[in-house]
Amino acid sequence: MLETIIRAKLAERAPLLMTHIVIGYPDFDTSLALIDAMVESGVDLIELQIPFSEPIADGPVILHANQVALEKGSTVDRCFEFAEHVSRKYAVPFLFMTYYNILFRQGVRSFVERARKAGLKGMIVPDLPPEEASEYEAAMAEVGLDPVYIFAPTTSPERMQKLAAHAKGFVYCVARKGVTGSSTDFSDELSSYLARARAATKLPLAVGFGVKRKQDVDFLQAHAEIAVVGSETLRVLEQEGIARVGPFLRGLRA
Amino acid sequence: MLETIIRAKLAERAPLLMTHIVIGYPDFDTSLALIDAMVESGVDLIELQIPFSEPIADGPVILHANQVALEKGSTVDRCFEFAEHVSRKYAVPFLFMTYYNILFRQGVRSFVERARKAGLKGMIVPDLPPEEASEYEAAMAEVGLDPVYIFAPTTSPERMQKLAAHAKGFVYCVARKGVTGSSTDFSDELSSYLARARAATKLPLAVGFGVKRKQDVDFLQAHAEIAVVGSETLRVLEQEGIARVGPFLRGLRA
Amino acid sequence: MTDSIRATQGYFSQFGGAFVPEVLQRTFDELNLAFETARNDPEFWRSYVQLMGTYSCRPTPITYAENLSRHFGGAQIYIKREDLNHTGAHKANNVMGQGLLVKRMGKRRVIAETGAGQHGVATATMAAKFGFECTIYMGEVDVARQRPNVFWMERLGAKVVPVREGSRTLKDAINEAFRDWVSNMDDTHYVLGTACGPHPFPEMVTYFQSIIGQEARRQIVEIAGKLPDRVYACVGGGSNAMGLFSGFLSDKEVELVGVEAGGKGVTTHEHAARIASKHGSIGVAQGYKTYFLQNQDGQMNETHSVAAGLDYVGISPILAHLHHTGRVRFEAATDAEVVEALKLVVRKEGLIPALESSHAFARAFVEAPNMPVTSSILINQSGRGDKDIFTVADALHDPDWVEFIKKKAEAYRA
Amino acid sequence: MTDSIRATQGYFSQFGGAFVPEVLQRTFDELNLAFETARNDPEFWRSYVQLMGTYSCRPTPITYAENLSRHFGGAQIYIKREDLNHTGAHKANNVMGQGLLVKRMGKRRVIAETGAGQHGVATATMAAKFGFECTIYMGEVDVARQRPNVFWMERLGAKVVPVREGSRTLKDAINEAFRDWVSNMDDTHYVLGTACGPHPFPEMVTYFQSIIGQEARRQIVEIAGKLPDRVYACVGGGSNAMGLFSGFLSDKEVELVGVEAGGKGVTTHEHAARIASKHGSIGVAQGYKTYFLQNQDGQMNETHSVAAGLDYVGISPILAHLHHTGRVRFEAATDAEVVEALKLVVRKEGLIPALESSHAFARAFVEAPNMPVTSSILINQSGRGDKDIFTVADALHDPDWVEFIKKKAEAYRA
Ligand SMILES: Cc1ncc(COP(=O)(O)O)c(C=O)c1O
Ligand SMILES: Cc1ncc(COP(=O)(O)O)c(C=O)c1O
Repeated sequence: MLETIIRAKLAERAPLLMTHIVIGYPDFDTSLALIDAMVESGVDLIELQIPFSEPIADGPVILHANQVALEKGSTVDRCFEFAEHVSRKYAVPFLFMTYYNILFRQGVRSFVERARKAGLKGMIVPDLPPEEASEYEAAMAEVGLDPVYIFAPTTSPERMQKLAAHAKGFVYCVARKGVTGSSTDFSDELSSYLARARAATKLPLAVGFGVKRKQDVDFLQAHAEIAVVGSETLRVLEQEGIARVGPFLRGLRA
Repeated sequence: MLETIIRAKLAERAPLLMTHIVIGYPDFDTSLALIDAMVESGVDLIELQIPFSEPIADGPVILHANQVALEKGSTVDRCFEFAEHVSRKYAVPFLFMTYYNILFRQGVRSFVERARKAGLKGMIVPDLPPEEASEYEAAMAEVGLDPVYIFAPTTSPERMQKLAAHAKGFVYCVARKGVTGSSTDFSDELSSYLARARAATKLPLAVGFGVKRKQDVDFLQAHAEIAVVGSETLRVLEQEGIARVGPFLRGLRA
Repeated sequence: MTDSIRATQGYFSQFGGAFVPEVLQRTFDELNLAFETARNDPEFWRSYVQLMGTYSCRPTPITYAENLSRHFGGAQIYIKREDLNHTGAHKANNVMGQGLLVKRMGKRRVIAETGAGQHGVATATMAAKFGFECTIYMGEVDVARQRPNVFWMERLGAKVVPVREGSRTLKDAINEAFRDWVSNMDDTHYVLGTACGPHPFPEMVTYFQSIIGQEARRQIVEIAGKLPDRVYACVGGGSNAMGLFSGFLSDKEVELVGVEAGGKGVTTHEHAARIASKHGSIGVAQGYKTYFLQNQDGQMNETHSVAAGLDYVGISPILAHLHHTGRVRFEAATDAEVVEALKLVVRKEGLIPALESSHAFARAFVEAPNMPVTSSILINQSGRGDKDIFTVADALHDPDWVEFIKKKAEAYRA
Repeated sequence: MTDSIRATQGYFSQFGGAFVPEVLQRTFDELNLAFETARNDPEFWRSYVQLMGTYSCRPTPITYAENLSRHFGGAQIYIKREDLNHTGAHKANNVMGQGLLVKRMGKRRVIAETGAGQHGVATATMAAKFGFECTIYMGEVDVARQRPNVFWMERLGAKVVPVREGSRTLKDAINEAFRDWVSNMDDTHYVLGTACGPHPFPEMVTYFQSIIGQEARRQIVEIAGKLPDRVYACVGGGSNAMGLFSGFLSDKEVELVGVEAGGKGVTTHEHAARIASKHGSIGVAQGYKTYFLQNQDGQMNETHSVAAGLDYVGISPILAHLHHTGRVRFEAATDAEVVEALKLVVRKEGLIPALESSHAFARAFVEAPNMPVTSSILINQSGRGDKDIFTVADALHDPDWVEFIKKKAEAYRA
């Protein structure tokens, strides 16, 4: 149903904005304040990352956030409580983002079940390719949550087809090679890659990794439905303070 | 002629006493003072050691003396001057004791020649076995100096015979294994070794290594003609001062 | 190598797999293809054996430990001498093999993680020989305790990057290496140092290390006249163990014993025994599924070992599989037992095993006395202990060494 | 070994001999007899080769230095890998051989001098393996600059005695060893570490080290298809050089080059070039006749080299002889050239030669560029440079290393 929600929102404005937090970073209160700011700023979707000790797909900024969150006691249970709290409080759709071991340890089936009860709409698991995901997909389908899959610039058209066949809700296109947080040049290369993505799936496309400025978002308007802002929000928080987060987010589509 | 001198002295007293200095240790004046004290104490023969940088047959005490003497500038030339001076001054027979390289570097022939001119009577070269000594023996014979050879407790009767055939003046019996300066027990073992030595040669026997006390000298009376006091004199000098050297030497035969 | 060690769809029963970010999928497809092609080309293995025979000194010998055997009065003790490899450990086998593969793939840069520093030195050495650019990721803690290896890596032209994230040891170095790889996979190959990580690494590293077992089986039969009753190897990630074990897997009468780092004791939480302690559980991290030391949430625990090379949260999925099938028995040796074992080996045989390898000796010494003198055991001396001089000197509280270091430092201050 | 290397009455033309105190004559008679008997017993050499093949990793390989050859664009460069020996240098060959001889002679204690510490470690290792008591004499200066080796010697159970006499380096350690020997010859054998000293040592050490040349000649012909044009070895006492050269002595077309320690330059007096400088002259010391660095009185001079193992006043009488016959050409390499050569070898080939061995490389690198690409040279990497980390780190002024040592020292102070 994520797709339906997205399509509805797209009728009003495009591109949509998806933001991201690491639950419990820098602490739970601030995490909450961040969500408030995001919602007030009209953000359309929010990724809630459950911290993991080995986040291989994340760069320095989010890696650091994961570690601090864990030190601050961001257990899986508290992450569920937090997720339930915010999804009750706000209408905006929330997704879990985390690494597979977090699901695996809880038991994939029960983790997914809990996630649905907590009111989440979908999940992004960057280290879980469809080849390893049968149990996960079955459970997600059963409880009615959308497994979001990822395209990379290195993904062949054939593989995009395959991934699309497994994906629900939308497809997350990482804008470039590398990890989260480093910068991307929004170039023709990117457009042609997104064109390939578009050709491979009817699902909405979300583009993340390195979205920092209004120009980036504007560039994406022509190629994708959703602009994803991750590390940059954390950077603003850390360097300019929570008060600047709202203005920063609003500025992206002003 | 060393032998003749020794036999003559033996007519008066036995055993004879041979002492030893390292030329230039602790300095030339003290070396001179040592000779004076030795002569005054009625010493019968004196070894003048020309210092060498690698005295493998010497123990800590004399090794140290060699090094200090070299640092104090005890060159071969100065050693010859010193030897000439004392042999002119005193009737007591002097012998050179040194390692082969000192001769070799000067040229064996010319070294021996100089030694005779300087008034020495013989030479002891602990690292020169007869197998390596043909040039040395020829030169010594030519100028009329006596090559003194060494017996050790490890020397077989056959080899003693051989050494005796090369030796002149007297045979130097090292009382035990090891290097100069450590102590020896004057035991039956020693007597039987000296008996073997006696059987191998008609030459007078000098016994050195570890002769320290009157008892040692008394013990030797029955087995040898000459008691050799080496390191112990240096020990007395270093620990009790030059003034005690005379009394110490006189005490050995009092 | 023995075909018994082949994954089915990347798995060894339930262990292994390839849990990698989408951006690396193509790189892994290429790697799988390159490895398969190489493995099916007999010329490749020949060129590998040839390289190891001229650049390192393979076959490494088996040494009969006469004095230790007499000392314990039990099993006859034989030692496979991987310490005689160039760079001083079995790590060279895997690294040189992957070097040949990198040449085939036409890449120009290699990266690697390192714990003890042995794999880093081996990789830097391979890079120098093959003319590759080289970056080594090493936990800050390990940089400190293995400085001599860092010094040589830099001389060899490698860039050594201290990893300050997480527990700042091996696992974090692996994460950093992956982060580098997802950005530079086009011209860069990640030379994983042990039989862990996403498929095909466990299988590929085992393939190269199997040269140990191939030689050892032939040698021991020749020297001892029969197969050993037990074979011991220390287990960090599992590469030296898999390398040696692979030669005896199908000899059911040979018991295979893997020795993990018992640290301060498997009842404490300061160890790295994923299987030989009660604290390990199955999980998925660093791209593969195996036993990890993790909490109920699935967060990795800090581990401890006097041997940096064993100080790791995961274990080869192939060994996890062989644990389940019961083919390999797992034990742990504590830091204290290990230091004692090392001292004994040095004193009795004039051999200096690495602290890692000393784990295998420590366990063997517990069991050998209770075995008949007609029985025999084979221990893998995976590396030499020279590199551990700082650790060993500290463990033995050598006062002269301390004095020496102080003097050195003063001289530097002056 | 090639019979061309046999003394006539202990002499090689005018060099050699046995200038030993009478008390040692019998010991030398026994040693000569034991050695002769062993040499005439084919079983002895077989047991020696067997020991070196199982305890060390002989035959050590020859490595083709492809990168260095390309770098210099001249002669093809091949390297004999004595660094792969157990304990890290060719010293192991001589020591293990003498160990077998000591067993035959039924003695229970061994003593040795050591400069770099390599021979000391090798001897202590042999003693541990054969169960002999062991005392190592080492110049105080060398104890300081080779601490890691001292540490391992002590772990191996050896008593290390710092020699405070004379210049407190190798030659003084030899004197001290002789002083020990003349007191304890009944149960003690003096394991002289190089092809020097009284007959039969130069010949005996060469006999054991000739295993290097025997292997090398066979290997190079096999690998390069022909004999090398030139063969390079560093020369301290001369054992690794004689070991390698002995394999090519009768191949007149092969030029043999011995490289001495040029220290701060052969025009200064801070070097150890007995033949390649104008300062050497024939003399007799430490029991044999050869070229020494001595003054007109015959007193030995102090020598200098960045490589402790080359820092010695004398040279093998066999090499002095081969210098006179013109069979061996002598050159010197300075400390500075040597450190540069070491850095280059590490960077280009991933090999870490000892500072001693680096002298051979340094000279070869001067000559190789001027030789045709069709020509080939063989360099003896007599040992590995790990042991030199302190010296090399200092020579390269590595700031991280300095920091590391300072931190270590502070930790110890705490
Ligand atoms: C000498 C040595 N042995 C063993 C190991 C452990 O690794 P593995 O279990 O992959 O053999 C290491 C790792 O650095 C090592 O250096
Ligand atoms: C590695 C190495 N090479 C060479 C030498 C010099 O000795 P030799 O000239 O006898 O080979 C030494 C001496 O310690 C050494 O350690």
